[in-house]
Amino acid sequence: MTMYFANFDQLIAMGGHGVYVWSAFAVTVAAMLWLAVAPVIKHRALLNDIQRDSQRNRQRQRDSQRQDQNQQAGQSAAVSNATTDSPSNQSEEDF
Amino acid sequence: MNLFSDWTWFHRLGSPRWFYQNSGRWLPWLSVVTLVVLATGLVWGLAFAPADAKQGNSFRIIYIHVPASFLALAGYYIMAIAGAVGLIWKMKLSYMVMKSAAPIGAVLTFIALFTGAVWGKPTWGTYWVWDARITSMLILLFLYAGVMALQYAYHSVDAASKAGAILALVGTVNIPIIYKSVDWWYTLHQPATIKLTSAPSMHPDMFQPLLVMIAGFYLFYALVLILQTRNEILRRERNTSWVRELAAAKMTTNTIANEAKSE
Amino acid sequence: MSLSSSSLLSIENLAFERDDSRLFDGINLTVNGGDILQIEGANGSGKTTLLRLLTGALQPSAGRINYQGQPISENRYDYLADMLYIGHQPAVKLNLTAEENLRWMVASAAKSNRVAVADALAEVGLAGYSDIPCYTLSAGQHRRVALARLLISEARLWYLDEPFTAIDKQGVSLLQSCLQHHVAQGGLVVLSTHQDLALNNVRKYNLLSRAEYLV
Amino acid sequence: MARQMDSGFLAWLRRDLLLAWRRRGEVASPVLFFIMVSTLIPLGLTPESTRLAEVAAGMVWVMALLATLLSVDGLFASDYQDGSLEQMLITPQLLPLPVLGKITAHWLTTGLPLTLVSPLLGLMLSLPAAGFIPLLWSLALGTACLSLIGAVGAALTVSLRKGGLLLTLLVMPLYMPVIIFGSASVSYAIDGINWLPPLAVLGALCAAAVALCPLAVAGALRATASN
Repeated sequence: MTMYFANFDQLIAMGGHGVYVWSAFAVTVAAMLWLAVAPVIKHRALLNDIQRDSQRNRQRQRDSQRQDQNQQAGQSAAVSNATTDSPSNQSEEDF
Repeated sequence: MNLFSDWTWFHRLGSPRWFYQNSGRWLPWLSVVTLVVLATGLVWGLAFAPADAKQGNSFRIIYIHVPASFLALAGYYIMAIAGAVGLIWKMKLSYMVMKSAAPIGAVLTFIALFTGAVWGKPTWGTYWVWDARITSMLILLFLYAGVMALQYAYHSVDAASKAGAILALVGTVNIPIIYKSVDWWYTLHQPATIKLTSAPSMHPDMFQPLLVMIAGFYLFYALVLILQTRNEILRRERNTSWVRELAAAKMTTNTIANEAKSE
Repeated sequence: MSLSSSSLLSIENLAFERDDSRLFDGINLTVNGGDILQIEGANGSGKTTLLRLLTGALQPSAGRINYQGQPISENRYDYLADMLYIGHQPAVKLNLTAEENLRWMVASAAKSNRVAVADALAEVGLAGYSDIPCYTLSAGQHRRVALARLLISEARLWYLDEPFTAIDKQGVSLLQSCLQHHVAQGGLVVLSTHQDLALNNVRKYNLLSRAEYLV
Repeated sequence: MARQMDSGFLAWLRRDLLLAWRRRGEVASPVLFFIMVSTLIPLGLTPESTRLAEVAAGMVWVMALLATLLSVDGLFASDYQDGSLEQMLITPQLLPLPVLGKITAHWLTTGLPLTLVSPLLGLMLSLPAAGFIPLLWSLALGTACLSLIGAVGAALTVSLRKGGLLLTLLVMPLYMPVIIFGSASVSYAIDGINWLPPLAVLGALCAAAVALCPLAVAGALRATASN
């Protein structure tokens, strides 16, 4: 299989049609690359997003559990009308 | 047990999780093979194939225009079949495949149109010629745009998938009619000049790279469709447990990799 | 209206999903001739969806609805011919007169010529309004046009979605007597409403707790 | 209790015709649009009749297509808003029958008036005399196809707020064969060639549309009922 063109410059010029052939190939390769690369990037972004979502949900659950504990602690404090704040509340403020 | 119980392999095939895991294994091999085939086809067509007697070297654009046109049309049928399978067996995965196939097909149709137009310049002297092949390709692009626009127009995902599937099916019934009527219309007004894709009368040295390129494009289409469908699976199954575990597992491996890099 | 041996309407572990979020599942109910079933539940609990599933307009994601022992997908024509559904909107065309609206509804439904259109309109209190276009009538009067269908129709299964909205006290008592009469004849009513019915032995079913109790 | 199988078609046809009769003014809007847009052509192109004659056939067809497209998205919109579409979904009759009734009513109130007005446009655009009869025939059959195919687009976009533009995008590609054979039968007649073959193909398209489009419309209405 011998190269059709004698040297590199002929390959670029392609007998005057080079600009059309190379521009067509450039756009095609660019479009195909974008088609192949975009989903890979999107895939990683989706995984990050899902991971952040589940972390946020876990965080929200932990907060709501802590609030329930505070309410129970608060009620028991009110019942025994102790004057000092229960430690868990203080830690809440400066958290 | 009724007939459908032993179709479990068919329904297992349809489970997004099964597809996600298995496609994960195929992807590396598929991408390597696709790259190799496309590279050989390109180099062969560009540098080694002989130029056309009449058109000179501009005919080399055939090596991307014809495969892209084939895939644009085949892609529409693949999309419609995925939609039909979704409508008939109510399989979520095939709706996802349909939704992913639409943009890929549209980009391939655009490639076919662009290369056809650029090819027209040296052959006919103008970029846009109402040639039968290119006009049908333009209508196909509108069909793709319609299916894509319909998918994103609905709140409920189910309604969007069903509507998209129905439009794709209506489209497939119409494609042969459109192609035949555009051909008839073209011959009505224009004496038959050289056809853009006179493949059979080509010299074998010219024809072989074309076959390689068509194979390369089919592999490329399969690769990109799998990639897009995997994303669609993550989007739709994002609050299932297996996806959350997957995301957590991926993150830990990445953080380890980052730490290894940062030391 | 003969009472069929098997239950007129039975629902077997019905489930419905909207975009992968399950609205409700595992609903089992049997409703026989002579029953009034009131569907309760907070807004958004799927009352309207359940009624639209019963009419066959929506497909359930699991479970089955049986009419006279057969799934409705098999005896679709008989089921739909024997059913009447009034949704949130009264399906009244504003440019037509009340009489024309009813005549069109009668023509498109298979079994409905028990009472003449004019008498039905008179009974719901629209005697003088039957020949003027509906855009001159109030929303309450539009509901009454829809309720007039109840008098005309011979269907045994009535599915009513919030039928008491926008009608006055007199209309409410008229509708309740209409339900009473229909149920006495062996028909059945499934309705969703927040008001308490001034009728006895109304079966109530709560969508969220799946609990059923008798009032 | 006789099974009234066909009452679905006649009932909905009569109802829609009655509705259209009540708003007679609105029926005129596609026709007015048709005439107004056609006066743009001489202003845009040339008042000179010989050049107008070349484009007349195609232009009248393009205008008829646009006029039908404009009026087709109202096919299900009003029924969707006031709840009668919900009733249509649960009538005992098979859904394609009432749908065909509605589409026929739409054709009678838009397609037919456009066809009857088209000779007037032919005169205004100096269409050659040989073209008038084929224009009438091709528009009669063509507007029926346009209504049927347009109904599929209308059913797919009925539950969307701004579905009008999307409807055009969905339906335009499917209109291409209709306009190709429609305007071809008129230009054949003008060139003196036998204009029946393209008209026959248009008739075939119309027959296929009558058979298949109501099924697609029924499927689309059921699919988007849960939106």
